[in-house]
Amino acid sequence: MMKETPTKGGPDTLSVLVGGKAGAGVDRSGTILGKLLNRLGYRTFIHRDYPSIIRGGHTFSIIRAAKDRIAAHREEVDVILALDRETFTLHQHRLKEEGICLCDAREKTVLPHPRAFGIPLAEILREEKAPAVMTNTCMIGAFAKTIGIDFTLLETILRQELRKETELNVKVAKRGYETVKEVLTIEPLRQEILPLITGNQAIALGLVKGGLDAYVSYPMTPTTPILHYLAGVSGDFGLDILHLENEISVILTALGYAYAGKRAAVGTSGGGFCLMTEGLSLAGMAELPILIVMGQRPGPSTGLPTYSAQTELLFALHAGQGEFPRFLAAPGDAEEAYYWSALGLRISWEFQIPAIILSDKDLGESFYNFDRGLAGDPEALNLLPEKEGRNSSANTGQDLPYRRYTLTGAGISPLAFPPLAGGIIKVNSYEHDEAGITTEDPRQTMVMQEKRLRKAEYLARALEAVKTVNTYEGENQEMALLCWGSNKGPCFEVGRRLGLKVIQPVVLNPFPTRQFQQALTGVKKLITVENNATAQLGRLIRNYGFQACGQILKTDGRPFSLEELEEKVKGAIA
Amino acid sequence: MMKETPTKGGPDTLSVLVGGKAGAGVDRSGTILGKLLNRLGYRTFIHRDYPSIIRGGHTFSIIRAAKDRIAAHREEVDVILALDRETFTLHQHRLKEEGICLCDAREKTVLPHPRAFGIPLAEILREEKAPAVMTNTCMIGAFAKTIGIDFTLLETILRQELRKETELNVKVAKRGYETVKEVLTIEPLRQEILPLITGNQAIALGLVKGGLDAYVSYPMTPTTPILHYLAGVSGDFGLDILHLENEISVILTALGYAYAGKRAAVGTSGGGFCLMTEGLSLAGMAELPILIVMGQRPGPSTGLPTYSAQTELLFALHAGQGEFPRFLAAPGDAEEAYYWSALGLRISWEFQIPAIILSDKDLGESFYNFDRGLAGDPEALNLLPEKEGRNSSANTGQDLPYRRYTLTGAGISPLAFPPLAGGIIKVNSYEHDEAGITTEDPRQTMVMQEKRLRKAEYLARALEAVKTVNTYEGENQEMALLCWGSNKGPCFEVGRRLGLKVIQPVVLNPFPTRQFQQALTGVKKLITVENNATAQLGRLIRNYGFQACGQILKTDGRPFSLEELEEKVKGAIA
Amino acid sequence: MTAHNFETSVLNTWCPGCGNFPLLNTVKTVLQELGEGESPTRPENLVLVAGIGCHGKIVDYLNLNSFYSIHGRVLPVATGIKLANPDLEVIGFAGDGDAYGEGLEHLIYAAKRNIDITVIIHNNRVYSLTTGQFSPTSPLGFPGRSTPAGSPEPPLNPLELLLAGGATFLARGFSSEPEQMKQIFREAIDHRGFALVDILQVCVTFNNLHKYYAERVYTVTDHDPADYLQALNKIKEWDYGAGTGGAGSGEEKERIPLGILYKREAPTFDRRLSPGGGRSRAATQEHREALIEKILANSK
Amino acid sequence: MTAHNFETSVLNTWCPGCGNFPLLNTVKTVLQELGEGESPTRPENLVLVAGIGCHGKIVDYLNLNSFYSIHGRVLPVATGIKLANPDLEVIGFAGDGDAYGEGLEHLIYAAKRNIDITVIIHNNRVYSLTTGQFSPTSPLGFPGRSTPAGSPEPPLNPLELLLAGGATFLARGFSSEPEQMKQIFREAIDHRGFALVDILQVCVTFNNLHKYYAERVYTVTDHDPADYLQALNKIKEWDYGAGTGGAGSGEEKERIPLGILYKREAPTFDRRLSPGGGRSRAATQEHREALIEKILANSK
Ligand SMILES: Cc1ncc(C[n+]2csc(CCOP(=O)(O)OP(=O)(O)O)c2C)c(N)n1
Ligand SMILES: Cc1ncc(C[n+]2csc(CCOP(=O)(O)OP(=O)(O)O)c2C)c(N)n1
Ligand code: SF4
Ligand code: SF4
Ligand SMILES: [Mg+2]
Ligand SMILES: [Mg+2]
Repeated sequence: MMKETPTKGGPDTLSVLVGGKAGAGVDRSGTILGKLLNRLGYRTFIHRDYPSIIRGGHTFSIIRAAKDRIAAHREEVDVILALDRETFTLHQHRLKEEGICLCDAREKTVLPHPRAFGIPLAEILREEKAPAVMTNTCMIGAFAKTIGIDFTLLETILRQELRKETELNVKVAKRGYETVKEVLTIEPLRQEILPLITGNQAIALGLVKGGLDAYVSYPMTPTTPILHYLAGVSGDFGLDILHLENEISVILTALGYAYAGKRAAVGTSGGGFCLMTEGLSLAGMAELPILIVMGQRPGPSTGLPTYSAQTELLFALHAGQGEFPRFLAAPGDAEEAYYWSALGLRISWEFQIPAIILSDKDLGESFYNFDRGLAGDPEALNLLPEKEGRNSSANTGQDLPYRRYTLTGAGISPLAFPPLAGGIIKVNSYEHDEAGITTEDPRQTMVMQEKRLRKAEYLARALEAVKTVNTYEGENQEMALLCWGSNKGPCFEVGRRLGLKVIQPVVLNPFPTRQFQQALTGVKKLITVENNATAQLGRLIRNYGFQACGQILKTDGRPFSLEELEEKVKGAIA
Repeated sequence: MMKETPTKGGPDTLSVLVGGKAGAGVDRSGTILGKLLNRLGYRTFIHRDYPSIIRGGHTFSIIRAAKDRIAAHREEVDVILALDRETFTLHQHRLKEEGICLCDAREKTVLPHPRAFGIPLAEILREEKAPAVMTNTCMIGAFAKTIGIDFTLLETILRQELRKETELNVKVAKRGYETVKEVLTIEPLRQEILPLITGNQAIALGLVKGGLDAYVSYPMTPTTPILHYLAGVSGDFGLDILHLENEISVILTALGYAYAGKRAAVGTSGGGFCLMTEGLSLAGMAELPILIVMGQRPGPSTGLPTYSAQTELLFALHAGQGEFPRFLAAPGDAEEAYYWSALGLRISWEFQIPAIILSDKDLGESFYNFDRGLAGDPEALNLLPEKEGRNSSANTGQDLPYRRYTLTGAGISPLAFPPLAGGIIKVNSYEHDEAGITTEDPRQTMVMQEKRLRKAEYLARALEAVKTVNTYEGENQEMALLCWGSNKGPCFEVGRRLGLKVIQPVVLNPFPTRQFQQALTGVKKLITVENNATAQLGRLIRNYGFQACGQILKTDGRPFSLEELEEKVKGAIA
Repeated sequence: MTAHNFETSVLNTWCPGCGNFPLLNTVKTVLQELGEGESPTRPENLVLVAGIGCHGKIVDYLNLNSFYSIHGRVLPVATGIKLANPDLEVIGFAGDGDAYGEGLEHLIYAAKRNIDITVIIHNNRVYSLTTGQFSPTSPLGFPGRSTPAGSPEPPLNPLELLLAGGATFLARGFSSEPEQMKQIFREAIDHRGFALVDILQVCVTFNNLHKYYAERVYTVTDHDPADYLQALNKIKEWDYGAGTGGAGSGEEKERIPLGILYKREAPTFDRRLSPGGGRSRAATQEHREALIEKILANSK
Repeated sequence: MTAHNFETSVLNTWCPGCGNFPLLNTVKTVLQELGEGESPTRPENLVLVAGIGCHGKIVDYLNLNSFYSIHGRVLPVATGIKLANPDLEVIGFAGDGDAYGEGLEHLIYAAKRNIDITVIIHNNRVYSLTTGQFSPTSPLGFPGRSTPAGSPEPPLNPLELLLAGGATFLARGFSSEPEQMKQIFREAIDHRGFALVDILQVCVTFNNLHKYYAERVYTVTDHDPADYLQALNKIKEWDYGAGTGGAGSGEEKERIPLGILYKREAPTFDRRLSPGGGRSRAATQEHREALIEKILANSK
């Protein structure tokens, strides 16, 4: 609002909620509103809440703009754009006292709110012969005016975002714009305007950056958008996009790609991941690279398909029979999603191990600003010093005969692909010798198991060179919040507000023990904040000799709002 | 041997190794030899080692007989029955100095061993027009004579074990019997003769005891014998035995049985378990009872199909998306296999949760004595006091309408089955309300998740009433071995020999914290003994605040022999 | 006894105009009438099994026993229920992604085994709940969200596949023809053995083929569903857009036969399982425990 | 260049007399000859994929590129390899339990998509490596170890199923007729598209049908594999023991046709994937990275 509420972390400029029935374009409205505020130079974040319903259920987005980097939503909002009455009923408690509500003129009389502005939406649409779905465009027009945005900016964004019936949309927006007057002024900020993308898009771009050749998938919320996105740009990037018959086929086909030397990634959620676990174990044994994007949502089973959770950490760490190294990172925002997807793919190929990017619905489907500078260069890290057997080119430089599982110091064998003139490449799901031939010999078995597990040690060492544990250094260094994944946003912001330290391990396997230890220096009280019922990260760190003494858990599928988390943290540290 | 080697734990009477090519009847010979010694009143154990080959690979069994209860094999043997030369070559190092070796007369000249006895096997077979596979029967005959067993006892056992061509077998055995003379005398022992059964058979019988209606499976070593066994006795027991198209179908079909009120169990190994994890999660959400026998073998992936491992503890504990309670027991011998399979099935039904019996190839396929008295009564335990909502009968006694997920104190809802006159039974993989109708409501989600997780607490409490952690109280109470599953046998015997305490938790989830704590009383040094590379139990106990300070791990697929384990333990405690 | 109320109070969230509405209504009528005939099937003896997709919601809307299964797994669940209690009338509702994609194998095995259940496929030829990807029966070139440039594979003809798999009852309906659906559903449920009904269910949001179908469908007449070759011909008459390069390309108007296309009698799995394989169920727990002791005694 | 040695020094552990021996030898000959023709396929361009079962061991015995996959998953692996590099000649070896049971769905989808690979099924009609259970193609009533009283379900006719699934090349061979296998394998490999060869492979240990087959098999002559109906007839001529109540019941002597039963040309998946869907591969990593920056710049 105009009179900004100064907060410790920087002024919160505006929180806008747009809501309506599924299918009414709420999501698209959220994006347009977000871009609008983003273009004014604000740091923007969009939280999206929608049910597993194609039409009719209630859905809403909260667009938040602030001066500083944010990645969380507030409970409280300044503006409600109510595409239907239910939106107002469900969310009116969020509206600040001085907040405003835009609604259809016919609802105006019904909504008892003093600052409700009725827009003659139906009338305008009728006059413009516009379909009902343009209600939201019209309302966005009105909103732009209310907060004093120049129509040309809105028009630019509309033209960018609405590729169908663009002219009519612009017209309808203009009509909405003209129905109201400026209520408050949002001053543009003089700072760099950053891209605004979803976590899923960041993952997709990261994979391409990491050298992706093929994305293989079967649709499953919340990773389906990666499939859609990459399918859309596959022509430009020269990617194979395969939507196959089921998740078993997905991972096995991807492993076929890997065998033939092409970098493949797959994406799924819990149920599909279950079906991939046998292939995951095969990747472990055959030493085939593969990257799995595993998007969490509340379970067990089908659960709440379109909501969020952090319940698969331990499952992902232990999935698949037998013991084999895997890389697992849980990025906390778009830059991390990009960086670790790219680096994860590289790691998978350098170490010939499966890599898992553990995402969740909130990370995947929220919009985040993307700061190139913060994202870092996923190619900067030298994963393995040459002499220790770094060798992932087809030209193995070795004397023939080629042996796929040649024993080396780091356990990493030369990786070649067919056709290899004069060489034979055998991979095997059975225990095998260096040439890839089946064995049941006890000594051979031990040697090969050690070989594979050795790679984890080298990987852990290599990862020492990059930041695997993020911290926010609050004034109070004795009290710390522990978080992972999409909880980074709320925790960092609450930590900043309350002056607490915040610790967020991004890499969860191999566990960055040293960096975690270092982050804990001076911390007396560690509170884990997680979207699950059993504090999975809290349990995991016990394996490495650390312990959280408090836990703030949430299991309703919704992310922490800042207010909610702040209150709980205050309670926990009291 | 005649001059028994007295050991602390009781005299080891005899260790016999029989070996030959896969398909030559080695396995059957082992059983006959075991029964022979068992009938003399000895406690008997048979370890079986065979490759994943139908014909031709080397396979052997070690039959061990002792005065006291045993469940482990020795490296050293007294007798080798070499069905082929390779057997002698591979195992001669095991033969005690005063040991003997029976072989084909033609090999006699080749085998340089002073106490090798050549039996004219080929000659006898030719004369009796017996097929080559009867070589082993002939050799068993000779063996019986060498150790002074009355032929009538052998004949009884042969008639019991060999249902095909019985007469010819007996004749051939007799001919073998007559070719040699008594070399040493095994005196019968005057103690009760106990049944000698495999762990798999014990599991199968336990399931029937627990009220099994249907066993649904897809063959996979090492649990295939359960399928075979139950298929064979299904007519007598009135069981449905289903061998379906794959493991996904197996678990889902079993859940269909559960919904309709029939107790179903499934059996598999790592790869098949992977495919069942999605169904496991469904069982968690829909609160459908199911018992899974999960037989471990070395992985990752296809690995060593016919050998043994303990690598799936953490996978089994965390498998399936979302968080839900599960029961998991890892029995250590036949009695425990029987008891916990029966009780596991009961628990699964009383608490409407999945139960996992974590077995392994050594537990499943070794022969153990079965002591009725030790096995205990799986029905004795009162799992839930009536007032807390114990209710698993169709007649719910509630006022209609029936609601499948009625909230109760213990989280356990009345369980009814169709047809329920006047009532409707809805189960659901989505999050749901009490009636089983899909919901995405945040509060409802939390309430139902808590309801399900509450059952674990009540289960943990109920299990306080039974022994979930076994201990062997050695003289040295400060030094303890920690083990699970089939390592019970070797650890208890080595513990006894070295006077160390041994702790074996049988129930691993819900973790029996109190009993484990109690078992640890006075223990200063805890060494975990496991057949895996990462000390999975050692890691698990850290979650509950305990810690092992040493580990003895074995990853070659073979069980610890007593000598091997003893040496390692000595090293570890030195 | 008061009449059973088939309705639940659950808010229906299918899109207005969705073909699932007439399908639901028809099912409701048929099941209601089932309870009224000469040898009535009481509502409590009905069990519905659903997969995950828009179609699956049908079980939330029917006040009947139901098992809302996971994606692709209607068939094994239905199989388990039927085998556990053959007196139950088990009806499965699955999507095309669900039954012809994710879990196709189970469908073929249900046909092979002739499990005595009825399965209704809400074949909208698209993945709806996941917002519009091509499905196993989408025409070649379908521009779904995972295949914006057109799906690169021809569709399956599920009826042809199941005929080859051994199904004993195969029919096709159209969601805009409730009367015919009703007849088909009735006969499918009456059929002793595995009955599959492929319903061309219009998805107005992601694949609105209402007009396309309306112009092409016809009901088979003079058709002997017991005649394998006639059945095969009818089944192959329309190929789900395998060769057309997309439904609605309109080059030539294919005809889409509706009705009961194939039907034969064969022993059902539950009856085949009985004779040799146990299932006596007479075996009391006491009897079993005595037997356990006997087995142990003989294992010495 | 010296000739490639196709042998490995691995000890062969198949049972003496197993039908896998002639199969292996024939494959070896065919692959050897492939390297000698006019446009030879070099050994390094061959990739073998195997499932888990006795059959799978074949890849240990051949000194060629191979991917020893997991049970039931020959097809997706082979698909991935072929799509990743269409220049490779990919040949799958699967068991009947493997391909018609555990992983049947993948097989049908490989046919549907017309993936340009060859799959050879070691159809011994039993699960051998797991010591003798009935399989998807065991005759009704087969007394396997999981069905001692006889299997309660009729077999699938895999060729009929795959014909319905859209396969473009279907053939049947017999492990005791190596010359014919050789011809079939050659043509199957030559075929542009999905080729499935069902080999009646004798398992001497668990299902010795050598005599049974020898008395019944014949090679199709005067047969036009391009004619769908002729193909269907030949394929249905023998039903794998669906109605006989068990192979070898001997009541009447069925005839078992061998040879190439069906064959047609159709676009392969890799070619269909190309036009719209990317695969330009021309896209260099530099180009891609520039594009990423452009996309980001446009996301403001
Ligand atoms: C194992 C698994 N994979 C993916 C999904 C996600 N999913 C839910 S519904 C659906 C497709 C639905 O398509 P269809 O079966 O045709 O049903 P419709 O929505 O069209 O009725 C998918 C892929 C899932 N729930 N489980
Ligand atoms: C997921 C999974 N389930 C079960 C098994 C165990 N298994 C190994 S081979 C086999 C059956 C082999 O039969 P088939 O495919 O016909 O091959 P054959 O041995 O007859 O050549 C099975 C069930 C496995 N390896 N993986
Ligand atoms: S998306 Fe399609 S199938 Fe789903 S409810 Fe809407 S119209 Fe019906
Ligand atoms: S068991 Fe059968 S298939 Fe396997 S090697 Fe022996 S004969 Fe061949
Ligand atoms: Mg559909
Ligand atoms: Mg087979």
